[in-house]
Amino acid sequence: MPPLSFDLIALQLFTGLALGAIYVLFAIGLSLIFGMLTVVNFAHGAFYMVGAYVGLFLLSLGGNFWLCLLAVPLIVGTCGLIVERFLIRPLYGRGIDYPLLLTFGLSYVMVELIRIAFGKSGYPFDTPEILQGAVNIGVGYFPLYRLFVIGIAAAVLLGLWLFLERTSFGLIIRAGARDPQIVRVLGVNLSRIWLFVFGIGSGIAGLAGLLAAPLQGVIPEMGATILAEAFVVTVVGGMGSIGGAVIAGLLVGVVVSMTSLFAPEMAKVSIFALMAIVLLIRPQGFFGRAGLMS
Amino acid sequence: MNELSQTLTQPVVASAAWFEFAKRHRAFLASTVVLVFPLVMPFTALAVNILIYGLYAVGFNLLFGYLGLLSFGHAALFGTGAYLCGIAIVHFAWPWYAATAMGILGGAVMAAGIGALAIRTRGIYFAMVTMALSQCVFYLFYQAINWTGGENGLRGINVRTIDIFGLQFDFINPLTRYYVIAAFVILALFALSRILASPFGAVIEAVRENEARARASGYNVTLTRLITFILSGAFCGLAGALMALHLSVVPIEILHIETSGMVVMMSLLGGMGTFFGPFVGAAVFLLLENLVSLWTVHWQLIVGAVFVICVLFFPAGIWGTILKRINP
Amino acid sequence: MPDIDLHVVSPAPDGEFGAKGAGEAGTAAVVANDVTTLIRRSMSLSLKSLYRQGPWSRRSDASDRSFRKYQHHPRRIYMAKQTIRSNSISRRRLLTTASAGVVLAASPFRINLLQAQEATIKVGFPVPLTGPYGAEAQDQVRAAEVAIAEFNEGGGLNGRKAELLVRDDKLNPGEAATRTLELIEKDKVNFIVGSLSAAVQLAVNNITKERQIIFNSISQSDIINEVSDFSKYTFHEALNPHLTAGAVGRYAFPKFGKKVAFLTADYAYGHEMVRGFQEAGKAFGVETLVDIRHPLGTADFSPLLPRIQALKPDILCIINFGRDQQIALKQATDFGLKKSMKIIAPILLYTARVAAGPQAFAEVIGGTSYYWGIEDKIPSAKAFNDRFRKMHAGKVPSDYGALGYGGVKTLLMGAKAAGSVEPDKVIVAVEALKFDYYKGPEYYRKCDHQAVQSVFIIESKATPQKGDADLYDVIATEEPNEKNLRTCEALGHKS
Amino acid sequence: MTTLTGISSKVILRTSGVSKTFGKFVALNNISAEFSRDAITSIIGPNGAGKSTYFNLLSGAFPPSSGKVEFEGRDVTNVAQHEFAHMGIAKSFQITNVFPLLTTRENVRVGLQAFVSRYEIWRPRAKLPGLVDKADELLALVGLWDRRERLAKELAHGEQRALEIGMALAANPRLLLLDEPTAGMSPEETRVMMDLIVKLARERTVILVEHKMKLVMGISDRVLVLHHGELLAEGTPTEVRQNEQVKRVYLGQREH
Repeated sequence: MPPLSFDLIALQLFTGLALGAIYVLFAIGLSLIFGMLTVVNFAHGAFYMVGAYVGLFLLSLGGNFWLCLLAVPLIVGTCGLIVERFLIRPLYGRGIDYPLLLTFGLSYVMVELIRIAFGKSGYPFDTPEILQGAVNIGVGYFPLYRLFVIGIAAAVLLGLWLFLERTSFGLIIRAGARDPQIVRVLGVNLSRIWLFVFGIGSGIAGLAGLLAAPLQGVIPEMGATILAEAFVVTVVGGMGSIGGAVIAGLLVGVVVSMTSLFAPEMAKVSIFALMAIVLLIRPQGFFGRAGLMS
Repeated sequence: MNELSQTLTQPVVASAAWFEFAKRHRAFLASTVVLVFPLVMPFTALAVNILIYGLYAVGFNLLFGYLGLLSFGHAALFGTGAYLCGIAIVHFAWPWYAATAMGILGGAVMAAGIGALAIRTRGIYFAMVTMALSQCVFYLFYQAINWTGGENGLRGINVRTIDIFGLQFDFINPLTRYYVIAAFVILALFALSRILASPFGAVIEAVRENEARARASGYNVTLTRLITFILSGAFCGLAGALMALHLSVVPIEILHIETSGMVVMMSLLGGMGTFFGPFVGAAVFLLLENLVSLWTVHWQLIVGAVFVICVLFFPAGIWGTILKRINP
Repeated sequence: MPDIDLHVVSPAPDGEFGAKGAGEAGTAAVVANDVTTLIRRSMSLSLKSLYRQGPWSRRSDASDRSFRKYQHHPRRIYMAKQTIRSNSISRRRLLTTASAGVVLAASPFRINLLQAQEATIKVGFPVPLTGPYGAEAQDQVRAAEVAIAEFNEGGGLNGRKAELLVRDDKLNPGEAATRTLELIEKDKVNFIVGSLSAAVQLAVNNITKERQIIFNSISQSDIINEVSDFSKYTFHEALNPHLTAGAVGRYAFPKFGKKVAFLTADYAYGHEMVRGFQEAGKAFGVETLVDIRHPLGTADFSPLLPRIQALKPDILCIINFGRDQQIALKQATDFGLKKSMKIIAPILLYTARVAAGPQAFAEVIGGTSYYWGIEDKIPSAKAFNDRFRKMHAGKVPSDYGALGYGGVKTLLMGAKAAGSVEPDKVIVAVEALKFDYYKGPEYYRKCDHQAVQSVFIIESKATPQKGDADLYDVIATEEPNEKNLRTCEALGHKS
Repeated sequence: MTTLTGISSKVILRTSGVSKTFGKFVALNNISAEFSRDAITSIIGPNGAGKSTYFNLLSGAFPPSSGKVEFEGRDVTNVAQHEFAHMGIAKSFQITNVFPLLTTRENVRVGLQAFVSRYEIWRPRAKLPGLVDKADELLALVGLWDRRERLAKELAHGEQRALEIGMALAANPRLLLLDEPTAGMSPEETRVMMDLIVKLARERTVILVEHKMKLVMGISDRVLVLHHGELLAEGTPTEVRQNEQVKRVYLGQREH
């Protein structure tokens, strides 16, 4: 074991938060879509991956990273709109398994399309020039880009929060997540809301993919790993709960980070063990409603 | 008028009678198909794979199709069966039949373990918890390198000859291997047929149809689910054990999440809740994968697209749709 | 049908039907088998014609020199048709067998007849065309095609040409095992060469040794040399972790320091590499500060890096493969680790460096079995590269690609030397080969059939100067030496 | 265990101070009541009075937050739902609850089977003696015999409610709990159902939750009135009808 100093643990904690920031961005869309549409979106990882590739493509056309931060969520979000409108909408009312299975198959298709377009092996994705290098955060040096990721995640969360809390559209979404029937009774056109929510969710997933690209590079399979982990995040946080996704995302990041310090080979299994434990104690997750799925 | 309606209904009645006959003798018909199957397949090892994955899907279908519980962690049951069968042969030099029994038992015990933890949750949560637990099982076997070979997989499950009632069969010969494995699959199908026709089979249907009503009628829904999960585990365990015997290796990928996803695809493709649907699904899936991958490396595109189309337009699956046509 | 003792029939490597054991007692069984085969053929003809050696089967005749044409679609279909036509021979033979089955089966003439009709030498080639190492696998296929073409141009084995049957193993040992069974049982291949992971090669090996088919593995593993997995049908053209890690260690430890931290993928390949480094390090008094093992497929190494930074090692040895390696190197660079320590890796891949870009790999030192740049010093490498460039649009072969060439080439040359494809004869011939086909002198050690070969130490260039393929500097060469391998005794062999 | 005194006792079911809260909402507050054997007792009250919650506590769908439920002298407060059928308590649901994709006969047969065989996986179910005959008998009783081959989902609404009662009878219960058995029925169907309930009550105890007060007054031996989760009144139909409080909160409301 290395000497365990306060600094090391603090740095590790910070690393965990940066890791968690990506989980949060990814899981928040997953959770939003589930809470609102009761669709377990297995293609969410594919949207994440597409986000990274769209970024790569835009950069190769001469765009810059900042432009990508805006364009990628819009483009991926549009893909999401198309998927919801033409593939998922016909399945409403057929039971919860069908959208799940459809998106599962869809993720195969999307990954393979990317492979055809961009090839099987990955691409490097350079960290934007001014975000390169590390800064001293008091307890040690920390890569600047990771701080940036935490910042962007916080900004997106803030934006989403304002949107949900302060706009009438957001109000409908929140009400819909709590009780779709009431919203329907109120005469709101739910299918438009659903379409929109799916778009937002996929757009944020695309953004998460873009943000992860400079950290991990870009390959067609990049969505698969994070999908399984993000399921853990949403389940631990409570399916459909946005606050739950945030807290659980950060928690999972920190748990992975801390396990990595003490027993790195257990880092992956720790996520799933965490989930199993949480579910056994509190089957609906931290903020989930009991009996949601009954 | 009367005549007209008669001529109209005649073929339907006839096909229904044929259907009834087929239904009653489904085990026999299945056996016949199984017998000629390897002769029409591109190669025997693929035919064996279809049988084994079909059996795996049958086990899964018992839970998903008949009971209505979607599990995303069935790889744990399939893989445990394979590993325990392999370990019994490699590390304990057990005879093949004892090792196969060990595989069945292993699948059932693993199902009991996962089931005891997961059965309390419902719907999507059940899918998630089974997925998470099967990931834990993956790491368990992955880390037990001395027993399982870890990432390298378990090798040396070499069964050269198989003794059945004093007869010796050359297990290296592809056709012999096929028929020996087919015999097990037929036995398993027979067992499944019995289970579905048994009083417990009626309980499974009742729970799927209406949980609250089943409970009020005096059935312990949780226990029914657990038993079904264990039975499903036994079938999957057998499939796993046969896979170990067939390939003579157990790769760690057998416990991978993709192995869980694959069986979901196969069942849905074939038709969940139908007796032979899982086999049809396994056959279509594997044939498609094999055929397409001969012509393009992008086979996943085709397989994924076929699956999406199936979900959208043929929710009853291939076999389910055929059944509906015959017997509306 | 009474008394059909099925176990007599076993597919023999030569000829379509079991010549082996087809004595008096087995006659009925042989006939039965023939008839079954006949039924199978006739019933599955349509399906099979689709399967029959699809586009992945590439016969490299001198007359078919423009290989690139195969990649065009119409050509593919043409190829498929051609192979079907060649199969009509075997169909006609089957009809003969059916009509005069008993007579033929009973007579020793049958065996001669079948042998006289022996077609090509078939080399099965299971590699992961789909999946993360598809690029490497495709390069392996290209290189293997070079070996086949050279063999056929050289007149083959007394006029018998070779053909390559490529199968996609999807990097999954289960799929690889199935494909190997297909190659052996249906295609009746003579040799199998291939695999791109330890697990896949061990799975393939387990099947081939059961069926007494020669298998030449072209990816790394220590275990395949060990007595538990080895059989005399097993050859290992690739380097093994012990040799690779040892060579890199012997180069790096005296130069950069004795305090070493390991960041290792948690599986056999990683563990074997660490062991290799540590064995080599004993001579230099190397101290292992930490061996951090990360799960395979880790997407974020950042939680591991602060700890390494805090330990202040001289050398950080990053032992993983493919995408794990790319991400680990990238993130180590981002965390600024290169400023305070030297990063080494047992293997630096050509394709991985292309995929990751120069920045992450810059100044990292590692080993390789082949880098095209050695052609300046090694004539055989120059010849191989030139041939490869000519056949594949000016591309240069990658490290794993070159292994595909070496693996196929050695077996074919062994067959040529033996004058036969009979496994036992080929084994003896290959054991006796001392060759220099593409990377300098090589031979197979007798006890474990490990290729004794040189290891090249390379350093990744921060800024490539001579075009896209200019990735590495070859900074040292460790010459072939059995002493650098684990001893035969250590592997469990009897000397 | 059911004690002898329990069986012979006049009281078949007793709740002592049961309450049920959902989060902060108090659905039922401290209700103590006794139900007599071989009588029809009706639980009535306006919407949101807590009738269904009380019914669910009686039938064991969920346990009370506090208090005790006793059946024939035995504490059944925390007994699992599926045990109720085996103790001799059967129920029908407020919302129609049958096995939609099984035939009418199979619906009842499954109900009967619970008392013969639940976990046998090998013997064919067709070999269980007498179940089909018994099922047909029950179907005849509830007037569905000629519909026995139909899928349950194909039955008319009233028929499905009758089927549910048939399934409840399969448990051969000493206590039959019915939750708004005539909900959504036409007047004609309602009349048939009421006749059936009276017929059934000759051999067993019936507890009935009903929204329509008029309907039950004629057939009930005793009536309980719930309001805002409290027990407002209790007594014979006549007593209840004359109760001032009941008039105010219940009848008054109905006359809106």
